[in-house]
Amino acid sequence: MALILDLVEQAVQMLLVVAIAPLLLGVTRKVKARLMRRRGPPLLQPYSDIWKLLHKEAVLATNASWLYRTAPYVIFAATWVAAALVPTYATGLLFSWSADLIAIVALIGTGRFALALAGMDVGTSFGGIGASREMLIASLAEPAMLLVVFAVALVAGTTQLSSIAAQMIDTPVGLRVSLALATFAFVFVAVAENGRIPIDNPATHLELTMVHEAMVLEYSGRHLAMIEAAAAVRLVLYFSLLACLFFPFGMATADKSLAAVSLGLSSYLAKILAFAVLLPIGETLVAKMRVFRYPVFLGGAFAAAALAVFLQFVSRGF
Amino acid sequence: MLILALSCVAALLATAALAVALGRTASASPIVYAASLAVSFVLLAGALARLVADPAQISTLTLPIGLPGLGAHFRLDALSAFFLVMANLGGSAASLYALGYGRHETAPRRVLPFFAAYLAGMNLVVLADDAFTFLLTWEFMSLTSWALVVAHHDEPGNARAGYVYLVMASFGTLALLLAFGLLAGPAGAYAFDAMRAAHPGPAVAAIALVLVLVGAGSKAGVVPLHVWLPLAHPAAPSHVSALMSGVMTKIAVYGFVRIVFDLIGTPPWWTSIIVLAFAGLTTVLGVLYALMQHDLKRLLAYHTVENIGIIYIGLGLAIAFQQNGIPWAAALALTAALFHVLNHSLFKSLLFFGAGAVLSATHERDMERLGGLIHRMPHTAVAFLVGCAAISALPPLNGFVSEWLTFQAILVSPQLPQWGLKLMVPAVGALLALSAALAATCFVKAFGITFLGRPRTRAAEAAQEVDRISLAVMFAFALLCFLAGILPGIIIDRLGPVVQGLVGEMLPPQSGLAWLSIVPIAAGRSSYNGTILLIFLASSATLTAIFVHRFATRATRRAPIWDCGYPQLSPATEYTSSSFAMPIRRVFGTTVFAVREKLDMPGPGETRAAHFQVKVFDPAWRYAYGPLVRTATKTADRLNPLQFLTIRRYLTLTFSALIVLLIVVAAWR
Amino acid sequence: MSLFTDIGHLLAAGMLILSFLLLYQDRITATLNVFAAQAIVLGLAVGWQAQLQDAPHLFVTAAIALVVKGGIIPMALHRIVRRLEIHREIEQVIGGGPVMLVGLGLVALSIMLVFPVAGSVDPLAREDLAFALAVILLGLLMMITRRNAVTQIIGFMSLENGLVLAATGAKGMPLVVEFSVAFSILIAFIVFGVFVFRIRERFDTVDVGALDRFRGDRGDES
Amino acid sequence: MTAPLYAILLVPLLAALLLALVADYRWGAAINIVACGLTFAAGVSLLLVERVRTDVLLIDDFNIYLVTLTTFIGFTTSIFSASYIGHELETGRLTPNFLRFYHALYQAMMGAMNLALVANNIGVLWVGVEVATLSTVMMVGIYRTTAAVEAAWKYFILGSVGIALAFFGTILVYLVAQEVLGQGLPAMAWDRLLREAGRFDPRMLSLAFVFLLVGYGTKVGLAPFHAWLPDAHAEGPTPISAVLSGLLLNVALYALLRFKMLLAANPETLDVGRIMIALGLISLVFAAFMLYRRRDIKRLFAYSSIEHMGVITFAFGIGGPLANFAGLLHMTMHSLTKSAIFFAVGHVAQVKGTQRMADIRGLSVSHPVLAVGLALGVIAIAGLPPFGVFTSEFLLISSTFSRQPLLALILVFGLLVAFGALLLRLQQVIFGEPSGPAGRVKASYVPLFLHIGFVLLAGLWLPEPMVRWFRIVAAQLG
Repeated sequence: MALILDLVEQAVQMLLVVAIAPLLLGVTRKVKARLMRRRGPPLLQPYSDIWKLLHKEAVLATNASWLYRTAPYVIFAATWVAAALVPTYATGLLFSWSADLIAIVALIGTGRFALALAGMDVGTSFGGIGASREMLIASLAEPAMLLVVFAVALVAGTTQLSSIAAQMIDTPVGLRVSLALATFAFVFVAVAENGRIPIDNPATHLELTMVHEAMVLEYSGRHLAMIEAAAAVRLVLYFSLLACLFFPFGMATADKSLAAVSLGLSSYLAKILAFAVLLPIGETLVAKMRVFRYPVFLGGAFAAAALAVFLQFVSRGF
Repeated sequence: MLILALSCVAALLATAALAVALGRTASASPIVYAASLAVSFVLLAGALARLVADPAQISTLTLPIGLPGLGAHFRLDALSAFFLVMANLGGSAASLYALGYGRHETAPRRVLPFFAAYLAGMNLVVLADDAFTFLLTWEFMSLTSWALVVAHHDEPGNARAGYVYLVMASFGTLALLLAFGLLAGPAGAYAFDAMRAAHPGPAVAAIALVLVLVGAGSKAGVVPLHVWLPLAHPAAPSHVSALMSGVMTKIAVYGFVRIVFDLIGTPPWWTSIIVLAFAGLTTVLGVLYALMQHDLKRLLAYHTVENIGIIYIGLGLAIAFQQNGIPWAAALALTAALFHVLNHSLFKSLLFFGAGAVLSATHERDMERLGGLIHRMPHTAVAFLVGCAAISALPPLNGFVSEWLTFQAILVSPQLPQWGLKLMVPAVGALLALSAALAATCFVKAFGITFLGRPRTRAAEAAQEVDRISLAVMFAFALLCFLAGILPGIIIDRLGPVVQGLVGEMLPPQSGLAWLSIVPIAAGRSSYNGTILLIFLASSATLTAIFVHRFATRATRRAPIWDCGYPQLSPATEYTSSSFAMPIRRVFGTTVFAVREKLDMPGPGETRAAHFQVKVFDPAWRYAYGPLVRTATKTADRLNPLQFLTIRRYLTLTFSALIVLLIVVAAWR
Repeated sequence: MSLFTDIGHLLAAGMLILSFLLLYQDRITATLNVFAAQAIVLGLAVGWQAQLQDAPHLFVTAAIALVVKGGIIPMALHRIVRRLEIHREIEQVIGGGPVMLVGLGLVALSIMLVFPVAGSVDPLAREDLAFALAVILLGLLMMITRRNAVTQIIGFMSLENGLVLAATGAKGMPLVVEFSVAFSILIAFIVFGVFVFRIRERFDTVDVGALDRFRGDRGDES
Repeated sequence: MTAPLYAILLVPLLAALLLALVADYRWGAAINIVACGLTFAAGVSLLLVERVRTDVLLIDDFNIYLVTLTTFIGFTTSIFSASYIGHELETGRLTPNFLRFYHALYQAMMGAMNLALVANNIGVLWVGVEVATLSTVMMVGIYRTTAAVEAAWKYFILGSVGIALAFFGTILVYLVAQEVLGQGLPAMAWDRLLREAGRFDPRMLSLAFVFLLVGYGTKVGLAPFHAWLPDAHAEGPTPISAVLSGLLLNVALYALLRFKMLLAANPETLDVGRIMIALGLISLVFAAFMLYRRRDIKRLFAYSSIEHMGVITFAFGIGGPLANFAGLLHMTMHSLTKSAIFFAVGHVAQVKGTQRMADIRGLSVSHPVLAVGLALGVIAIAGLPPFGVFTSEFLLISSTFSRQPLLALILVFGLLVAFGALLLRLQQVIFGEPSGPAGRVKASYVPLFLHIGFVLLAGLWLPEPMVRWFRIVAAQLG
C-alpha cells in the first residue's frame, strides 16, 4: 500500500515537472518581453508551440542516421529522469536514492552528449559549431557544478538529494559562507547550462552567436518538439535543484499528510515562479558574451565553488 | 590453480615457439590466435573461478630456476587473481578479434610469436612472487611488446616509437630495480615474503614508493613519463594496441599496488600527496592531449593516460586514508581504483577494436579523412558509441560507476587530519571533475568526426563493415560495459577480498541490497542504482516515443540538408576535428601546450587555397626530454675527440693516471 | 760491504742521471748515444748485482744489456735514422724546461713511495728500487714528450732499463734472465716495426702523429 | 691427473708449430678447429678430474671455469673463423701465407691465455698475458691496410707500456713476498702468496697493485687506458675481435683479480676498491657516451666491451658476496655474449661488404635469421631479460643501491645511456628498407646461436657447481 502511494507520488512528481515546464518558459518570456516594453506571447504559448510541432511532419536530412532520429527521445528522457529524481515539494521520493546528485549531473551530461552527437550527424558546419561550443561550455560548467555538489555534500554530509534537503530543513545549518559561494556558482552554471544570456541567447538565430540553436538547426517537427520540451524541462530541473539545495524550506519531509504535502507543493511552485521571474530580469541586465569570454564567466563560478569546497575542507564550520 | 596458470603460461610460450616454427605458412595466424584464445580463456575461467570460489586462499610455488639460491617464486592471491581475470579477458578478446582482424596482417612473422609471448609475459608478472622473477617477466613483457610495436618497422615513425618505448621501459625497470634493492637490503632478500616481513623505515619506504611511482608510472603512462605511450600504442597492430592500452598499463598499476600496498605496506602519509599530485596532473593533461589529437588511435592512447590518472587518484587516496587509520575509506578508494582498472580495460579495448575496424575498413587513422562511417559500418558504430559513452562516464554505463566511487572517496576525505591533504584532495577532485567533462568532449569529437557527418574522403565512402568475429568481440565488450554499469554490486563484492587483503577492510557487501543498488558507505550518505536508472531512461524514452507516434504524427520527409543557399556543400565545409577542438585549444591549449595556429587566408579574388596549420607541443618533450637529449648529444660530441688522439696523447693519459694513483698511494698514511 | 753498496748505488744513480740527460737531448743521434751509455751502465749495474748476489745467471742479463742494448740496437737505430734522413733533425722537446721540473718531481715521488718503509729489506735493494722507479717514470715521461717515433722507442727502452734494474735488484728473483730476453725481443719487435712498416715511406714522416691520420671513425658522415 | 692440464698448454703449442708449416689454408683451418676442439675437451675434462697444484701450475675454483670458458669460446671462434677466412680469401683481403701465420698465432694466443689462467706463478701469468697480447697485435695488423697497421701500432705501443708497468708491479709483489716467503719461486706462487698475504708489507703491496692495475688495466681496456681497444677490434679480423673481447680482456681482468685477492687478504692495505670503482664508473660512463658517435659497427661493440669491463671492475670494486658474484657472472656472460655479437657482426660485414652502419639497413628484411641473432645479442648485452647479463646487473645494481645509493645511480645512468645508444644503432641496422647486397650468408650460425643459447640458459638457470665456485671466489675477493 505504502509502496503504491510512493509510486503515485513519484509519478505525480514526474508529470508535474513535465507539466509545468512550458509554463515556466512562458513566464520567463513574458517577463522578458514586459521588461522590453513588449507585450510578449501569451503565457501558454510554449504549450501550443510544442503541440504544433508535434503534429508537423519531420523533415530529415537525406544523410541523417538513426542516431539523429533517436537522439531527441534520449535527450528528453535523460533530462526528464534527472528532473524527476530531484525532490520538488517532498523529500524521500521512492527512487530518489537510485541516483544521487552526482548521478543527476552525469545524467544531464548524457543528454548533452546525445544532443552534441545529433548536432554533428548531418554534417553541416552549424552542427559542428554548436556541438563544439556546447561541449566547451559543458567542460567549463560541469566541473563547477560538481564542485557545487561537493560543497553541498560536505555541508550535509551526503550526496543524497532527499537527505540533503531533509538535513537542511531539520537541522538548519544557518547562513554558511560556503553555501553562499556555492549558490552563486550554481546560478552561473544554471544560466550557462540552460543557454541563457549572457552565455547563449535562446531567441537568436544569428549563426555566429548561437550555440544550442545551431545544434538543432536541422531539426523539425516532433524531434524539434522533443528537444524544446527537453530544454524546458532542464530549466525546471535547475530551478528545482536550486530550490531543493539552497532554499528547501517548506518541503514535506517526514509526514506526508495532505497539509504538509500541499504546503510543500505550494512553496515549491512559489519558489520556481520566483526564479522564473528573476531569471529574465537578470538576463535583461547583461549583454551576450563572446564565445571566448565564457571561460571568464564560468571560471568565476568554478573559482567560487572551489573556494567553497576548500573552506569546507579547512573547517566544517564555514 | 597456480599450477594451471603456470602451465597455461607455458602453453602460451609453446604457442610462440610454434608460431616461429610455422613461419610463413598461411594457417599460422589462425592457429596461433586460436591457441592463445583457448589458453587465455582457460586462464580467465580459472582465475574467475578462484576469485568467486575462495578468493582468500593463497597458493604459492617455487621453481628451481631464476636467481641462484633464490628460485622462481610464484604466488596466486586475490589481487593476482583479479588482475589475471582482467588480463585474460583482454587477452582472449584480443586473440578472438585477431582471428578476424589478423587476416589483414602484412607481416605475420613479426607479430604472431611475440603476441603469444606477450600474453605469457603479462600473466607471469601478475604471478611473480620475488623481485627477480617480477622484473624478469616485467621486462620480458616490455621486450615482446616492443617487438610488436616495431612489427611494421617500415611505416614512418614506428621505429622511433619503438625506440622511445623500450628506452623508457628499461628506465622504468631500472627504477623498480632500485626500489627492490632498497626493500631487499644489502643482504639481498629478494623474495616478496621477506620484503613483506621486513617493515622498512619511513625514509626507505618513501624513497621506494617514489621509485615505484616512477618505475611503474613510466609503464602506466603517468605524466611526465607518458611520452612513449601515444607513440607506441598506435604503432602496434590494433589488437595489440588494445592489449597495451587496455591491459599492460593495468599490469603496471598492479605493480604499483603490489609493491606499495603489499610489500612496503606503510609508506608515510605525505607520499600520498606526491601520488595525488602526479595523478591529478596526469588526469587533466592526458585528456587535454587527447583532445588535441586527430589520429584516432593516438587520441585513444592519450586518453589512456587520463584514465591512468583517475586510477592513481584512487590509489593516492587509499594511501592517505590507510596511513591515517581510516581503513574503510581506504577500502572505498582502492575499490574505486580497481573498479576503474577493470572498466578501462573493458572500454579501452573496445574502442581500440573499433579503431582497428575503422583502420582495416578505410586504411585511415586520421579522423580528418574519415566521417559518415555510421552509414557504412553501422554495427561498428553502435559498439564504438557504447565505448565512447562508457569512457565519458555517462550513466548508466560502467565508466560512471568507478568515477562515482572515486568522488565518494574524495567526499569522505575532509576526515583527513593533515593540511597538505586537506588542500590537495579537493584540488584533485576539481581536476577530476574537469577531466570528466573534457573526456565527454573528447569522445563527442572522436565519434562525431569519425562516424557522423558526411565522408570526407573516398576511403571513408568506400568503407565496408568488418568481419563478424571482430563485431562479435566488440559487441561482447559493449555488453560487458552495460552489465558492469547496471550491476556494479557484483563486481564490488568480488573486489572485496582483494581490497581486504591490501588494506584490511572491505566495502559492505552490495549484492544483497534491495533493487541491486550500491551503497559504499551508508544508505543515508550515498547510493547509486544503475539498473533503476536504465529502466527509467529506457521506459521514459520509449513511452515518449510511443506517445508521440501514437497521438501525434509520425510523418517523415527526407530532404537535402539546409545549405544556406549554396548548393552541394562539399564535405570540406564540415567541422573538422581540429576545428571542433579549437575552443578548448584556445582556452587551455595556449597556456598548456604553447599551441601555435597559423592561418593563411587568401584575400578576396585570390584563387590559391587557404592554409591552416596547428602546432601542439607536448610540454614534457619540450621542457624535460628535449633538453635531456640535447645534453646527451652535446656530451657525446664533447667526448668524441678522445677517439682521435695521437698515441702520444694516449700515453699521456695513461701516464697522468698512473701519477695520480701513485700520488694517492704516497698521500695515503 | 759499504763500498759494495756504494758502487751499486753509484751505478743506479748514474742511470738516473743519464735518464735526465735523455730527457732533454734534442738531437736524435745524441739521444741514441746517451741511451747506449745508459745501457752500458745498466750492464755494469746488473753485473755488479750478479757479483753481489753471486747469481751467475744475472751475468747473462748483464751481457744482453751490454751487447744488445749497448751495441746492436743503437747501431740499428743509427742506420734507420740515417735511412730516414732525419739524423740531422732537431726535434723540439715539448716544454723543455717544465719537463725537467716534472722529472725532478717524479724522482721525488718515487723516493717518497719506496723509501719510508725501509723495513727488513736491505737498503741497497730499496735504493735500487727507488732509482729504478724513477728511471721508469722518466722513460715514460720521455715517451710522451717526444713526437719522433725513434725517440719514443728510446724512451721505452730506457723505461725497460729501469725494469731490468729493478728486477735484478730484487734478490733471487726467478726468471729474471728470461724476462730480460723477452724484453729484448719485445724491443727488437718495436725496432722491427719501425723498420718494416717503413714509417717514412708509408707516412712520409716519422712523426707518430701522422700514424693517426687514418683514425677510426673520422670522415664518415652520419 | 695432470694430463688435461698439460694438454690445454701443449696442444695449442704443438698445433701452432704444426700450423706454421701447413701451407694450405683449408688444412690450416681444419687443424685449427681440431686443436681447439681437443683443447676444449681437455678443458672440460679438467672439470671431471680432481684439482691439480704444482709449483708453476694451479687449478682452483677461480680459473677452472674460466679455462673451460676460454677453451670453449676459442673452439667456437675457430669454427667461425674457418668460414670467415674462406670469405676473406675470396674477397682477396688475405692471402694463404698470411693465413698460415694467422692460424699459428691463433693457437699461440690460445695457449698463452690458457697458460696465464692456470699459472700458479705471477711471473708465468705475466708471460702468458704478454705472449697473448703480442700474438693478437700481429693478427690485428694482418690486413696491412693503413688503418690496420695504425691500430696494430697503437695496440703495440700502449700494450708494451702496459706490459712494462705490469712487470714492475710483479717485481714489487715479489719483493714484498720474498721478505716473508724467502727468495725464489715460492715467493711468486699464488697459493703461497694468498696464504701469507696477511703478513706482507701493506704499503709496498698497495704500490705494486697500482702498477698492476695500470698495467693489466690497459689490457682490460679500462678508460683512460682503453685507447688501443676500439681500433684493434675494428681493424683486425672479426674472429680476433671476438677473442679479444671475449677472452683476452677476461684474462687480463683475471690477473688483476688474483692480485686483488692478495690485497683483500691483507686488511692493512690501501682500499683499492675505491680506485676500481672510480675506474669502472669512468669507463662505463665514458664508453656509454662514446657509443653515440660510432659509425663503424665493430668499433661500436668494442666500446660496449669497454663499458662492460667498467661494470665488472665496478662490481669488484664494490665488493661483498653479491657484487662479486655479479661481477664473476658478468665476466662469463659478457664473454659469451660479446663473442656471439662479433660473430653476427662478422657475418653482417661480410654479406654487406662494409662495417659502416650507415650503409647497413633493413637487415631483418634481407637476412632475417642474422638480424634475429644480432638483435638477441644486443638485447642480451644491453642487460635485458631473459638473458644472463640481466641477472648479474640485477644483483649488482640492487645490492649496490642499498649500500652506496649514489654510486648505484651513476651506474644506472651509465647503463641507461649505453642502452639508448645500442638500441638506436640496432634499430637503424635491422629495420627500414634493406640496403646493399642481399646475398646469403655462407657460414654456419651454430656458434652464434650456441652462445646466445647459453646466455639465455644462464639467465634462467645457473648450474649448481658454477654457483658454488662463484660463491667461493666471491668470498676470497672480499
